[in-house]
Amino acid sequence: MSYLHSIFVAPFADMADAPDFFLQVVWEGLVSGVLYALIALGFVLIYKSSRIFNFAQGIMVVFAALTLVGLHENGVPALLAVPLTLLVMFVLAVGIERAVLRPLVNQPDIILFMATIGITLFLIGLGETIFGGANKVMITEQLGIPTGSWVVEPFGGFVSVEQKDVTAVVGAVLLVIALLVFLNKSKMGRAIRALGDDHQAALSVGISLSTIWVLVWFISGIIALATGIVWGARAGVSFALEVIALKALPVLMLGGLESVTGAIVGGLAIGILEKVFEIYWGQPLLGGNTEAWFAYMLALLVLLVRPQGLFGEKIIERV
Amino acid sequence: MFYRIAGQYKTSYGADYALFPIKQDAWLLALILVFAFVVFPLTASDFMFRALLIPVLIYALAALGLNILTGYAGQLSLGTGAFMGVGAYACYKLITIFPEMNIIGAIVLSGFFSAAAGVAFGLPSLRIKGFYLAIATLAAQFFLLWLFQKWAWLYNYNASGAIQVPNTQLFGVTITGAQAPVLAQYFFVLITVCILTAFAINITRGRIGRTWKAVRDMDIAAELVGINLMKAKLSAFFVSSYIVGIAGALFVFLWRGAAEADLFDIQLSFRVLFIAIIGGLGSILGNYLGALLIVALPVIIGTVPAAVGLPISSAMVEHLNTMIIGALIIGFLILEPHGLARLWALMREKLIIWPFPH
Amino acid sequence: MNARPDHSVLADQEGSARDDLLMDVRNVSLSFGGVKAITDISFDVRQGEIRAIIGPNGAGKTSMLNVINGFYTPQVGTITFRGVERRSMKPHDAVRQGIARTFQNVALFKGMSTLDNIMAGRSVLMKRNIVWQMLWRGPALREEIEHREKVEEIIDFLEIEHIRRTPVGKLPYGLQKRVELGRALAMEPSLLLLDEPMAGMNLEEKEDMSRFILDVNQQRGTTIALIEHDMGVVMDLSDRVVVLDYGKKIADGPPDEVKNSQAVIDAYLGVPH
Amino acid sequence: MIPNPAPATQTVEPILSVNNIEVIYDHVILVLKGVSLTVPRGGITAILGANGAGKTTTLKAISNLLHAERGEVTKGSIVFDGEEVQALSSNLLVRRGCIQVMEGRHCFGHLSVEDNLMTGAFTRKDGAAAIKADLDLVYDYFPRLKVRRTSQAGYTSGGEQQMTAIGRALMSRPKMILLDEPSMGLAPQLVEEIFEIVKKLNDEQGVSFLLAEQNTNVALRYAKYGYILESGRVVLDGEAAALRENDDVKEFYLGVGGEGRKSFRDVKHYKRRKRWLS
Amino acid sequence: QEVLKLPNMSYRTGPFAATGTPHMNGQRDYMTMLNERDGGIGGVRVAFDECETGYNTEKGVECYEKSKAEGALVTQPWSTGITLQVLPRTNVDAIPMYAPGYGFSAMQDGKTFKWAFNPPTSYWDGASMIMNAISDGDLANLKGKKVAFLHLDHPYGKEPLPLLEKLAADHGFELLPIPVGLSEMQNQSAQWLQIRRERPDFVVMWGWGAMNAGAITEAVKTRYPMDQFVSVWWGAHEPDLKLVGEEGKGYRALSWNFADPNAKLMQDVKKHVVDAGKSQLNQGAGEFESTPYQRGILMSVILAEAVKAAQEHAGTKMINREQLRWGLENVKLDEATLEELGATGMMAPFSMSCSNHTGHAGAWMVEWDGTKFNKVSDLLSADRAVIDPLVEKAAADYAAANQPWQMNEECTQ
Ligand SMILES: Nc1ncnc2c1ncn2[C@@H]1O[C@H](COP(=O)(O)OP(=O)(O)OP(=O)(O)O)[C@@H](O)[C@H]1O
Ligand SMILES: Nc1ncnc2c1ncn2[C@@H]1O[C@H](COP(=O)(O)OP(=O)(O)OP(=O)(O)O)[C@@H](O)[C@H]1O
Ligand SMILES: [Mg+2]
Ligand SMILES: [Mg+2]
Repeated sequence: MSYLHSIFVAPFADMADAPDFFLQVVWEGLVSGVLYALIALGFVLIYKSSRIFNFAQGIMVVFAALTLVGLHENGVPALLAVPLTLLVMFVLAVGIERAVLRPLVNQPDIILFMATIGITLFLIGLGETIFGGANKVMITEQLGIPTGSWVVEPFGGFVSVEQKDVTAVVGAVLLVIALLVFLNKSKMGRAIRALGDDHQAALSVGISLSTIWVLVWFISGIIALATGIVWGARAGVSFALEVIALKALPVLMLGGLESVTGAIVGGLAIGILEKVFEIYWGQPLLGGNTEAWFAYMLALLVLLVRPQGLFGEKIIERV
Repeated sequence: MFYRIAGQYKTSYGADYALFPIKQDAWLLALILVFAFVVFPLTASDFMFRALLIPVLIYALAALGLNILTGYAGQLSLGTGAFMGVGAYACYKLITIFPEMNIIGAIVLSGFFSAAAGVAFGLPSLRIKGFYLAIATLAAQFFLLWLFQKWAWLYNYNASGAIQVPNTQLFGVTITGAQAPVLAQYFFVLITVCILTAFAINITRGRIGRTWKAVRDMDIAAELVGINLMKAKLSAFFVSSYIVGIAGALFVFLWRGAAEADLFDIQLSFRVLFIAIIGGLGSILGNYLGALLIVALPVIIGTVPAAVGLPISSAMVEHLNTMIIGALIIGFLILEPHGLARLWALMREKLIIWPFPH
Repeated sequence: MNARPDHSVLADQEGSARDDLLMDVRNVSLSFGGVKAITDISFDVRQGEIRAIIGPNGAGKTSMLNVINGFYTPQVGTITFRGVERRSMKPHDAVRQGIARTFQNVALFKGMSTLDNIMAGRSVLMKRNIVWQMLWRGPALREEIEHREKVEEIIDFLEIEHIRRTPVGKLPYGLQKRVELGRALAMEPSLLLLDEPMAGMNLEEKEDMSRFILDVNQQRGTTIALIEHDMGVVMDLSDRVVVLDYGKKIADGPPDEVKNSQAVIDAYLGVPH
Repeated sequence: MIPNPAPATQTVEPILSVNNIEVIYDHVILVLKGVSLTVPRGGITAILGANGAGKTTTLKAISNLLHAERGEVTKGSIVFDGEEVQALSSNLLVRRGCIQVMEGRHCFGHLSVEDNLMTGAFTRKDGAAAIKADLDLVYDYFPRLKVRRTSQAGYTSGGEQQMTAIGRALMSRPKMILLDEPSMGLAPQLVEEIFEIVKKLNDEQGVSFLLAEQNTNVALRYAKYGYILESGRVVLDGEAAALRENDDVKEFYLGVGGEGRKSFRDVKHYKRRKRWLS
Repeated sequence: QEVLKLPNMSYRTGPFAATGTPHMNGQRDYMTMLNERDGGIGGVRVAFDECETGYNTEKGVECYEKSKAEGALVTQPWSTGITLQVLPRTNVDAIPMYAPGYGFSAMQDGKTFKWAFNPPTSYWDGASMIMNAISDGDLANLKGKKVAFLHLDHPYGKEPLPLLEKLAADHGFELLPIPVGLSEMQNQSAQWLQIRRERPDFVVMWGWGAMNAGAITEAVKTRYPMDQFVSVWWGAHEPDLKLVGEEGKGYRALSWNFADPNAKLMQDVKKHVVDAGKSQLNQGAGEFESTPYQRGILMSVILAEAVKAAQEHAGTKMINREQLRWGLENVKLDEATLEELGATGMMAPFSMSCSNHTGHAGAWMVEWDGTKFNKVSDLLSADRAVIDPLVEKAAADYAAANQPWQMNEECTQ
């Protein structure tokens, strides 16, 4: 009985008790959610265009952030380092297309998935060789990102909101809008979707795989850099960041692998829910750290109801 | 020239089911077994056993388990590490609760625990497909790992949260724990792996194996030819997780000697997946080749710079190693997406028709 | 062993219950969202006959087969098979009851050899449990060999000995269709549904296929429902033809009758054949 | 119905010539063993042959799609419109005006029928209006597609998918179309219609065609020239009219023996050696 | 040519490289310095090979086997996880295991753990000193208070729990363990939200790698009072604090060493190694002056002293494993030796014996003033009366679980 009480009543009482704290929890969740969504966006773009489940998205985030900071450490002014990093990401996209995707065209999904894990390892090795394994500090101020924090004081408590988090949220929104426009306005958008369905047929109608893939991977690279800046500003830049990428997986599944909307909704939902669950149920009842699995279980439950995720394309089953 | 198949006839279907329709293959296997059972034990050093042979065998076994699920039944799993963990913790609990229990019994039983976990997390596969299914296995991976950490009963409330393998004996020889001679451990692992491999070969070439492959290739069609998808998928999860669980028990008991929960993290799952894919999905042989490549190669590469006297720091070796492994994975996938086993099969085919090119 | 039904006599008893009725489709309707694939269709299949289903593309022929073997559940209507009436069932139950089929877009198990594909068709008939399978001794091996013999008969019958061990994904289309037929036959069905078995075949292969179909029908007494666009084949092989057009039935009867029906010519044939 | 046979004199350089190519899959499986053929500018040429003869492989070699299947051309050359095909990517090839309709439909399952058609116009640069006009033209050819315009291609019927695939190729305004089994799975009246479209495009716009077809009857009625492929080799070629009169072709491909068309019920189980093999 | 093989397991890659690397640089540089300045120890050069583990126990086992095969005199596992992993093996293989400042606290019991050493202080010592410090020397002051224990969810982080639990039970304060998983090290918002809700009177941190930086930034963000935030020695890592600068003022860490770049020892290292370009340290980042780097130097100092002692005792320059074990048991780093080494004030003097494999040197509280750490306490010492019985029990349990276990029967102290 008391157990039921602690599951169904106490958490809500807690929320009502300290609404400022609740708001803080939601805000924290929202900010992580934005980051999950950003990583997931990179995934979605690549998945849409090639059915490649790009495991390397996480490491691309680290790589982009490290390049940026690394360049700056070597005396490149911050505002020049950004375009230079983008150039590096472009070269990376071209390289990946040439060396990995082109030879593996039309292979089964799992092979391509594996290849992206290969890319991940390669980039980790490369990144560590070049930049070393140490933690680095994101050049937040140099990039003109405000670092202070605002404290709002509702309900007699306080909610502290970091300005860089706000910047992150705003930046993410802009990025997403740009992406949606790109995908829906252009014939590229259609070609990207076609490519995902059938490589060979896409080739046969003259869609240039290389161009699209380079483009898509480059855009993912841009998203990776944005993510890297935002996340790096929160937690420093190091290879430990790579594990965050795993969080993007449930986000994707929840939202649907090929849906931009899904990535955003999924990201925010998971970010907020896992935080709320952890604070109000996980810590008091389950010994904490439930964030390690909550997102996956949530996604699993949703998939049981909708096997293609909330916004994913229905899996075609016809004979 | 060595692969002449002319003159080898079969006169019954039974003979056609022989494992090696071509004699040369049987000889090759015999040769390998002689190496495994006689030559290595006579020549290899402790380091060879502990850093190469035993882990290669155990990883190959884990990959074999995964391969049944992913390669034969077509269900992608990213939770192998956690299922290995279930096997290991189950074995640990069995041994500590029933200290009298024979280690073989404990290992055999522990497989059932991971098989049960596998089936539980396999249930969603009836509805969820492809990469989406990966989420179910990821959920298993992270949830179980969390459980290994939080459920102190699992590690007997040990302060450090780690499990420590006790010394156990089999026929008067210490077989697990720090006291165990490495040769005994090697043989134990080798024999277990051989037996399970034989079982796996038999299952995969019979009716059950066929239903798995049918589900993998086209599950709708499989259903329409009368295969019960639920049975097929769940049996694949069962058998696969069973083998994976045993591999996990061996992993900790016959090799590592101690383990904390993080050992069974997603990296382990990925490593096993690498082995299965690089070796060749849907092949038994591939697991061994893959394990050699993924487990042994880094060890060997790691010793090269020192051996040739290159003044590279250990960290740099490690970085380069990571890079090389990444590049190798991509390289092998490009060379032969179906894995080393297929590469070998093609070579063999060429040998058979040698010296003609086609 | 099985005399061809004399359809000139049977034709006029259309619709009435007969004791050699194998399957009776009653008022079936099926739609997907807004698309009405099948609208209120009734027809029957008699024991031992070859029943053709024809109609323009998108008429709902394949959907009809999907309804029959339980892959789709119709919104309205029932199907009575061997006297048992039902609306929905699991496809693998359909197999158990003796309905096997081939597919319009070849649905073979691409990574498996011809032999394995056909053996997979016998999965329902095999029983040995996993322990025996694991040991590959005694009952499991005996069972395997027993079924293998049956399968080899089918392979001989379809003249595909030479591709026994080839992964079917690598076979040319025509052979794939043959293997698919083999897989369906391996289920030992009493009703065989064939969805465009001769699409993409040249004349010689069509002749072979016709022969196989007739042999199956005559020697094994298997009832066959057949979708085909080659009118030559349909006219020559079938006992009765049902014609669908955009989900509606527009004709049903013996081939000669159907062939000359104006509605059929307009909707399907274009010119009299 | 039967098109008037075109005059056989072609002095102009052919639009496509395939010279003695060999194709190997997976590094070991030799499939084409020296195939040569030409398609004259504005011609309709048919490749006939049994299953597995290598028709599809030939077409894929021409449109450079083999590497996606781990196949490669190891010998010989293919020249399209004066350019080595091997040097062009498949996307450049489409830009040059050579497009393939693949065997087995290969529609983009998740795209709507109309989006499928629009992907065909991917390489075009002549503006939305021209593309729209062509779209209407395709709908004119295949009214059924207009009805199913918004459905996901993956859910349409086999024939509808076939129409989509052909329509998609037309959308690129090609100079040359490689058609792989266009009639497969189509209702009889539609088969005629498709070949009529072929003829019309050929007559009116001078589009050249290379078609691999099992329906020999129709193919030889519309084609001007034909090649017969058996096990990766060209065993017979000639003017379509002449081929129609060839005894073996008659017997094996057209199904008319001495006494006219024989019934499928009466075919016997025996194999006669084809004369060209002896 | 004969060398003393004293390899180290290192991790200059992975999420723990940030704190690992400076320590390992220090260890390496001291050995290099000995080679450069003195031609090794007792005239025999030291081979200080590193084997990269990435803090991964699996790699650790491989490294252990490799160094064992190569004839290493000692194994330095550099992770509590790896320590636990190889501990039973070293006992069978008869290889001294040297885990300075980390490892399994019960290793202090030299009778049970004949081959394992964790000088100069153990985690339980550390925990005890921290609790003494925050209670101003009297644990009774903590009664009714709440102490959050923010730790890495790993054998290392869990190590002090038994002692803390005992102290909590004995002295009536509430202990709130807050684990941080490996994947959450950089994003501890959940943990710090919990801290904000629970309002503990103190937060004691047992972190490593990227976790420390994450915790410190979160603490600032949550506006947790810095003077109630205390870390074990691994949290005395300047770069982590530089992230927050002034806002980290008041943060304290217990450290068994104190950085003194001007000490003679450090100047020797600078002269022979750093300035000679033989070091891997990052001079630009001020690593030379940092606490972790100098701690690394001291780790090697202790080992080198053990080798020296062994050489003298055995009368041979080329000692073996058993002799090194004796040397470790007889390390005597008194004030005089420290003076002689030029390390006065850099660490507290201590000595080991066959029954005491930890030495229990004291430690100091150091406090961040916005730019650097300052010593803010006298030399602290642990409460042996509480720790020793716990050690005894843990050691006995360990031996029992690992039957048959080789005890050091000769040690009669
Ligand atoms: N990817 C592949 N790998 C290996 N062999 C292949 C592959 N694709 C085709 N083949 C083989 O090449 C030969 C020719 O095949 P192709 O598809 O070109 O024949 P086709 O004449 O088009 O036949 P169909 O009329 O059935 O379409 C066949 O024997 C086939 O088995
Ligand atoms: N699962 C489905 N979802 C949506 N629409 C469907 C589905 N299955 C079939 N349809 C639609 O139903 C109609 C009938 O399809 P069906 O496949 O039965 O045609 P068919 O008669 O077999 O044609 P064809 O000769 O071209 O194969 C088509 O318009 C098709 O698009
Ligand atoms: Mg159909
Ligand atoms: Mg073909």
